[in-house]
Amino acid sequence: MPNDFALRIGTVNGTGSASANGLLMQAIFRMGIPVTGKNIFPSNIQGLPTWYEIRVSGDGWTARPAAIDMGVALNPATYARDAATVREDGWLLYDSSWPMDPKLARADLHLLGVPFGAICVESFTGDRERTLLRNMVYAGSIAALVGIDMAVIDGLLEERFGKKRALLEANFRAVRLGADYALAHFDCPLPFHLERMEATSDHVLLDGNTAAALGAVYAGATVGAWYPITPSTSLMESFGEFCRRWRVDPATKENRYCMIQAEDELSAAGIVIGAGWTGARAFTSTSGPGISLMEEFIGLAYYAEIPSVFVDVQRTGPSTGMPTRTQQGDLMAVVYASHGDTKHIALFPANPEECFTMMVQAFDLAERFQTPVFLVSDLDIGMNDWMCRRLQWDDAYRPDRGKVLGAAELERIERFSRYLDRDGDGIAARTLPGVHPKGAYFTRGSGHDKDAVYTEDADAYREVVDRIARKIAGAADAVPFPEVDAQEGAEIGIVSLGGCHAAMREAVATLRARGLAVDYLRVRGFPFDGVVGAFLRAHERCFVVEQNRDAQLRSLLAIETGVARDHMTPILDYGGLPLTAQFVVDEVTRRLAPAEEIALPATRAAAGAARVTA
Amino acid sequence: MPNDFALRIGTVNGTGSASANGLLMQAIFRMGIPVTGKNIFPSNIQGLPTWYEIRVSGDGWTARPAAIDMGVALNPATYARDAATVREDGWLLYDSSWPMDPKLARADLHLLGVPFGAICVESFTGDRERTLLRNMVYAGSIAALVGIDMAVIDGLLEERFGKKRALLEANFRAVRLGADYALAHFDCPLPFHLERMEATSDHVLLDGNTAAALGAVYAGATVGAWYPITPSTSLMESFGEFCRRWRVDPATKENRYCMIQAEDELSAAGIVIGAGWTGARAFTSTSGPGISLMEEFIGLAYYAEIPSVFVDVQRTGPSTGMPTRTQQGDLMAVVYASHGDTKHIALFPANPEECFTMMVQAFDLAERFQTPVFLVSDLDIGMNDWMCRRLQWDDAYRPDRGKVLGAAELERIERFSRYLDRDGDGIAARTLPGVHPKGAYFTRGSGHDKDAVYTEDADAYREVVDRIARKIAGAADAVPFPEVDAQEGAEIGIVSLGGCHAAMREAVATLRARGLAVDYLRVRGFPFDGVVGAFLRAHERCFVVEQNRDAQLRSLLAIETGVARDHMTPILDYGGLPLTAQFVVDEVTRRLAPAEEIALPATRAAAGAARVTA
Amino acid sequence: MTSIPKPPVRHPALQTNALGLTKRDYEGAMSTLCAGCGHDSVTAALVQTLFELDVVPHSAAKLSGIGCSAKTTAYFLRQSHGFNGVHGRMPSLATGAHAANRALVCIGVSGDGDSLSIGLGQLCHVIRRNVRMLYVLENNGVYGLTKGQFSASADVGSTSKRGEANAQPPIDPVQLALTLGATFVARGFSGDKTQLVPLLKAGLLHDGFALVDVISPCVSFNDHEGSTKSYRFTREHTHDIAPIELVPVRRRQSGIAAMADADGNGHRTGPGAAGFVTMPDGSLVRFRTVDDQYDPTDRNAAYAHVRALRDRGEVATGLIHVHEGAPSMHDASGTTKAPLVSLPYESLCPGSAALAELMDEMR
Amino acid sequence: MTSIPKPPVRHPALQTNALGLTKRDYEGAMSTLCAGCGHDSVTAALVQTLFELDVVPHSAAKLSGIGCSAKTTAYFLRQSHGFNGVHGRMPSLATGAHAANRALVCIGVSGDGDSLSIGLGQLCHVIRRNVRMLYVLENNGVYGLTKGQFSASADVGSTSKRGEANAQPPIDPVQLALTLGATFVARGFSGDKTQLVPLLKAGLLHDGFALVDVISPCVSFNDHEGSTKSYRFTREHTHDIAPIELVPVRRRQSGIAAMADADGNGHRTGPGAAGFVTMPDGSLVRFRTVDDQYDPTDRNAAYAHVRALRDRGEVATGLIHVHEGAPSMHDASGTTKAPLVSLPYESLCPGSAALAELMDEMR
Ligand SMILES: Cc1ncc(C[n+]2csc(CCOP(=O)(O)OP(=O)(O)O)c2C)c(N)n1
Ligand SMILES: Cc1ncc(C[n+]2csc(CCOP(=O)(O)OP(=O)(O)O)c2C)c(N)n1
Ligand code: SF4
Ligand code: SF4
Ligand SMILES: [Mg+2]
Ligand SMILES: [Mg+2]
Repeated sequence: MPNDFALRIGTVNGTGSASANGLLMQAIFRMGIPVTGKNIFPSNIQGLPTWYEIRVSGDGWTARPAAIDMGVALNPATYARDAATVREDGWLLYDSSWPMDPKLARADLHLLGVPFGAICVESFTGDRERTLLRNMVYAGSIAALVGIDMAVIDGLLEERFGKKRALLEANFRAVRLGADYALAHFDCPLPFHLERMEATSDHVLLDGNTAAALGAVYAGATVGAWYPITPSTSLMESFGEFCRRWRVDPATKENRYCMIQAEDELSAAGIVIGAGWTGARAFTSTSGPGISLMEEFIGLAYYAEIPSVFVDVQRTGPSTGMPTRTQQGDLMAVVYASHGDTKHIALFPANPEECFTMMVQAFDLAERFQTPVFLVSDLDIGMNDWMCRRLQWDDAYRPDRGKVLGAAELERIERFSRYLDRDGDGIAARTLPGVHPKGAYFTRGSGHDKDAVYTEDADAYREVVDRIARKIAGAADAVPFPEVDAQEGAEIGIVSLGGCHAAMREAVATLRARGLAVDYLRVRGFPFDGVVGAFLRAHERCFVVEQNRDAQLRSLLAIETGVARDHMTPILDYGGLPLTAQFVVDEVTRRLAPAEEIALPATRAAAGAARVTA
Repeated sequence: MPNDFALRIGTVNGTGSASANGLLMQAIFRMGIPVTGKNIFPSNIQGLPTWYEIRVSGDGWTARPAAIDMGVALNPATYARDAATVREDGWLLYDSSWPMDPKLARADLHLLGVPFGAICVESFTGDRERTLLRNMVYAGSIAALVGIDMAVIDGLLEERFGKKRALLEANFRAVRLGADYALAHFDCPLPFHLERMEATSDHVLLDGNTAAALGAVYAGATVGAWYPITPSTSLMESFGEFCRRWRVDPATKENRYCMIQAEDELSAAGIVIGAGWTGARAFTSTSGPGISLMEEFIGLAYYAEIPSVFVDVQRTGPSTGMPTRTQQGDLMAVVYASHGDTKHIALFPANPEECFTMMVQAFDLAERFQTPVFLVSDLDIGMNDWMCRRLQWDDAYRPDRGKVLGAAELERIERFSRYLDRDGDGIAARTLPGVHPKGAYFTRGSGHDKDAVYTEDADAYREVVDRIARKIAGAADAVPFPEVDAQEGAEIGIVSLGGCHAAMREAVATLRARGLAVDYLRVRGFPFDGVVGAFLRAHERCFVVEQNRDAQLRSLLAIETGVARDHMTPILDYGGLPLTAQFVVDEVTRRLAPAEEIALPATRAAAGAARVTA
Repeated sequence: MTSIPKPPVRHPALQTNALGLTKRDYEGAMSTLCAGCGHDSVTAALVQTLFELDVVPHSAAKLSGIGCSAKTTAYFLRQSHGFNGVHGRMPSLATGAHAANRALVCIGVSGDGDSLSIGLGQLCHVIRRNVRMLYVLENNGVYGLTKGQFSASADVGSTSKRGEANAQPPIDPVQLALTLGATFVARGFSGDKTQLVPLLKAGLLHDGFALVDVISPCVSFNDHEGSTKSYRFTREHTHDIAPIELVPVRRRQSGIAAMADADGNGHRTGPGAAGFVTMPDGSLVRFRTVDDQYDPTDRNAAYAHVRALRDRGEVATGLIHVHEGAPSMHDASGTTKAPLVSLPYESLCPGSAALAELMDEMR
Repeated sequence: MTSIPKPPVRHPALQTNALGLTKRDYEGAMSTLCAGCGHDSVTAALVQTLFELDVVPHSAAKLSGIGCSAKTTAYFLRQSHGFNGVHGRMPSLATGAHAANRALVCIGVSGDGDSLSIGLGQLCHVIRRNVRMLYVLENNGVYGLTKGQFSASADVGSTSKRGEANAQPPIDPVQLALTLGATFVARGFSGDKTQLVPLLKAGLLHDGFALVDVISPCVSFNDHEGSTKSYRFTREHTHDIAPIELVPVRRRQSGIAAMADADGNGHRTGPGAAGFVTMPDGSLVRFRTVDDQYDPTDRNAAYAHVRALRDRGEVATGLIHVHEGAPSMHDASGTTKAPLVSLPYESLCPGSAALAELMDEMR
């Protein structure tokens, strides 16, 4: 059946293949066919192996593909691996400029050789140009093989190089050369191929970091401080681009924002907290190591009750780990960040669309609850190209500034007590510097009473921390409600979060198709809403699917909902690659199989699954 | 009954009262009577209220007293509070040099006025001398009132001032003046009083920080790096003193240790890890804020598998919190420190004696498991004067260096793989720099395979982190075994840890005396031994007693043993003062009382209890 | 809360400033520092500075880290917001506060441990960013609050109370700031208010980062014989290289000031002669240089001079370097003159149409 | 693993050093840096340095933080332990390694982001402690590994690939080190191996902290027109103020060196004349100063000279300052000459009798 296949292109990073891969993605998207791209790149600038996976799914599945129908092997260093990852009886496209490398030979594969190198040598001059255009040549061959409409490609090239005629010409030619060679030598399109659809018209291609940056702009954030770190860097860079586009006063050319590249993550956190203290919407974006460095400041913001937004674009840990691989390993580190008794509000977007909406919510929650709020994203969501619905904006939106006393109110009241719980919701009104002398108080991370006065008294101390605990507990009703997909009488319940969602949707559908009655709940915020515990209790057999080694989400569920740990079977994939539906389906099925078959521990199986796909 | 009472002395810090209070403590101890002292001091150098509580217990209870028999009010700023904290019909000693402050008047109290100030003005010259000796005068009065043997005091003064005759003289006189006035005006000793015993001969007066420092010296630690922070500072300072005493080469005067006062906690952690990497036993000592700052480095040591010892002398959090108050609020922060999947070995001493033994074990475990190990102490254990058994040392002890390949072994083997699990215990052999070319490998916190080679491959990455998980799990059998005090068929089980122990022992005895069959388990190490879970499952009604707001130990038990959260009722005291047996007894009884009485939530009750005692 | 009440800073009760406020209005909570602590004198100097410059109390933001010095922020300006952050990280908090609300009069108070040990990186970078703020470093050579360990500013050979001599070379915030391109660098002594107040005033008026290093003895742990940060030693070894006088814009306008007509920066000609620098608000800072060939507007000369004195065992004080006109953080990033916190949301949100347009580009 | 194999550093295959080792024995893993990256030339210079100084490969410890520069440590000395720590914290790891085993030849490699942004505090304090190590700062003005953001060493006006100009003043590690009292300060250029190798050699022999700042262009993000850290700009604007030659102790002993008899530090007399410094092992560092009145043993002069050149838009390179004889960390703390890791446990444990004695004191 058409529109249901996956390609995996193996090249060398820093050689310009990214734009060719993007071109293919976008062309398929323009043909109205649902498509997803996963970039599997090294933590290095030039010369190492890199892969790009394109999955076409007429049904609209956006998870990483479990099986590769056609491999494209353009990097001698990874020939063997590239050949190995193609499914049985699949196709393998390679550069036949030189005699075929035995590493590529796999009996069951359909080998498609195109002399990309030779073609470039013939048709173009200069090493640099040849290396670059080689990418366009293979793009052309692939286009012909899978049936991409050449007109669409031409259109895209026009948009890209329109002004630079010479470049445009060269790229046109390169694509044509690749396509023509394929058409001449293979019967195109291949059995799996494309057929125009109308399924993408109300969608866009977008990555989560760009979407989160947009969220910050639309939420009215004015201060952004960060220290560069993969995979979060592009978030702040996009924020800068959008600000240059929309936040420059047309008349005065003054900037309505202030971005500060800090000297490190501690400083970035301090800048955000300092700005939040004065009433600005401020945020930072980082990844695991940055979260560890911000721990002390996070505790200050929690205890001194200062609105601040932190984005954690998770990568594979621990420590430096694998900076260009994904994981959900910071869950515990984030929600209980810092020493002492702390608990933080966290939001778990599943895709770029939610990165946008939840980023806005993060600022509202931070100001309403006067506390740090975390947007917990990951490399897969943040940096990969997702097909998602067009982002919408409601012009009626106004920021929720929470309880802030202005000059007028202060003028009226008798006396201001910064940490007094007037309304019984655990949230005390705050004041901003520079507004009114009666609003003055002393902000501190040291022991303080309800008037913000330094204290070492047990009761005065406890009164404040008990209120903070009530305040944060109250946030459970304010964070995004869990997504629940349940049917009557299903006995199996699966809980997951964040980036697992794309694979989970598909896995649940597959399991149901196989006649298994499974319900699915995706937590979207922390502290958990009551329905999370209820869902777990309502199901006899529960699975918790997440991308870390230690079943961190399951731990959070055990602590926060009270459901016993062993009522929840962990399904863990933590090799650093985006989750596949296949993996979840296999794991669930395996666990449900009669006991004696359950030999293999989860981690091994995971390894097994990954071996096929990485 | 004699030898069973408590005093509370309220003075101004920085005025020299500490030495007078210590004198009283020590004198009682020398009389062979079990005694404990708790210093409740401000985070400030001079001029703020400070208290010293002395508890005398013939039965040998060492927990903080719940009731104060005699208050000593020497600080006008706290007269009201000082009068309020004395038990009904108790005694209150105050300075009658001036007309009595109405704040002191409490109908039921026996008021004992001694003109300390006036006496000093008469008998001594110079403000400084008068202020200092005033402390000795009240010490004298107290001595007379409770019946301290003057000969013992004289002996102690001799030891202290022996060389400085003039000082000695003055102190003698001051004590006598105070004593004589008391003897002349009140019928000494008071109903509660002292009677010589022989119960302290094999004990010493010792604080946990000093004991832990001794442990480091005896374990053979050579590198100590730290950044000063209350309440951990005295630990490293004692280490320095002991090293100057025992680690200076008599011949060359060279030091057999290297102490480095780092510029901050990040640096201190780095120094410890760098030293551990080269094979030295290195450690640092800090408190909550320092742990937060060390998070990133801790993750590196965990993933790169570098032996390192961290002492966390907990204080009241979050953030800067109350630096001179105690708490057990860092449990979660410590055992899961750093982003990504991590889990750390932790030891929980209950008293100075265990600070000594466990500090030695910490180094053995760190080298055996090649990982960071935490000694989790607190301000009460670390800085207060505890009566504990004389520390013993077995000269047969030799450090457990774990698996380290020397030059000879390296010479023999074919090829060294740093992270290869040869023995199946999850522990791979390491090598030290400078030993042998074949031992060379690259240590990194980035993704690595079993040969320590950089990797971004899912399987290679997982192979290493899975082994580390097995390694740490294996440590459950190596950490100190839980202390279990169980009887046949008790249905109530109480779990606690660390500094709560003194109060727990007493509380358990009291509850049993009241006919309640309770069992008690004290966890002493993490990861938990299997018996912990078994104990919880074996009891129908479980309580978890700890000194933090969020029931962190209970959370750890839920995550690690799988016992459902709600099977464990939390009993929490977190106002910053050492736990009292009374509080535990009241809480347990309250929870066991018929439902309708259980109105009051735990925290309130805690506040209530604290109101009486603080 | 203290039991040894110290009398508040003394002053003629009736004297008021242009805002009709008395000095009392510039004071804060009762100090809990040791009687005689240098920091309390710095507090007094700050109170006088703010009073005499007619600063609107609630327009100020006081920030500090942790330490005895950090507590200072609680002891002045009762009517403005204060922030005791975490140890050594005040510069980043101040940077954020100033980034969001540039209208605040940003005053940071720190200690030598706070600024030169744990906070050294942040200090260097806030200098580099030239964030507009007055940064007072209460320098006593020890960690007071943790009971007297040597700090990074302790001199080689200076002895602790226990008698141990410090072995590591000191970090001099003044030389460091000059090297990092600080635009205002001064040093005072808590024991010399006449010298300190004008320095604080000038620093407050400076359009950029103003470092005022104040030697502020710790009577409890570093005021003994053998200490090079004691009152006595400091009195004997400080050398004022550029005493200054501040001619506030008011007095200039009312024509009282000598050089009222002049503007721009005047450079001294002969030794001892006076030069002046015009502050952003139009006030004049007049300096008289006691040493030959010394001009505080010449960074390299200033550095050389400070080192030369140091090599002679003397500590340079006074206005060491000033450079008006260098871009401050907001200049460099072209931020709106209006504080960001004052911008209405409507001027920040691009709206649905802009988003739709962007979405079209993402296909 | 790379697919564009770069030829290993070329050299006459047969040449061996005093240990009978060839240069190959001093190489490491294949570089994964961009073809043409300055850092790879630094690696080559380090290989030559270690080879020519006859360093026993496994006696060295290589430490670094995180960054392209930090990867360098993997590309030389295959036979010694290497440590890629966390970003900006290598100085503390090196301090700990050296504290525990002073016999290790400690070599740290860092980048300008690693050392001057996140790691600035640690760099300053390792300098202050004078930890004996060679600290190579591969300075390219950008964060290479995170794709080209400006670092703290980027010059004002230097433009990014996207064309934006840097607005913040640069932090010059050389001036900083001189201000902090560093005992060995030099600067080289990855494009000039003849100058760099002797500097690295002298730094390695120095008894204390030796900073060698190496301008090491980033071809991927900072080698374009408009960058002040490009190969071209650096070639045109560097100025060698004190070219040196190292006379190894061997050659001295064998009487080849001119001043073999002399010892102590000789000070240059006339312009251009040569001076020399005796290194701890007896080797001589002979310097020829091209500028008048310049003497690398005079810290203040060195600082002034570097700034003067900088104000002329030139970058001073060569041996900028050296001061032998200042106490290193271990000197200051009186540690045993024998590495602490080599002390038998028996010499560290006071034993039961001592403990009993102590217990008696605690009653
Ligand atoms: C992260 C952290 N580490 C350590 C401390 C303990 N501490 C509090 S103040 C201080 C040093 C204060 O010295 P300084 O800044 O010179 O101020 P001073 O007390 O001398 O005025 C230290 C180490 C802390 N509060 N936080
Ligand atoms: C705590 C932390 N923050 C951020 C990063 C991301 N990061 C890796 S290298 C680097 C900067 C490298 O710049 P530099 O030190 O100059 O080395 P270069 O790549 O330029 O040689 C950054 C920001 C990290 N690894 N760790
Ligand atoms: S300890 Fe020192 S610095 Fe702190 S208050 Fe007392 S005198 Fe001041
Ligand atoms: S990015 Fe720059 S610094 Fe990094 S390897 Fe490439 S050239 Fe070198
Ligand atoms: Mg200080
Ligand atoms: Mg760089």
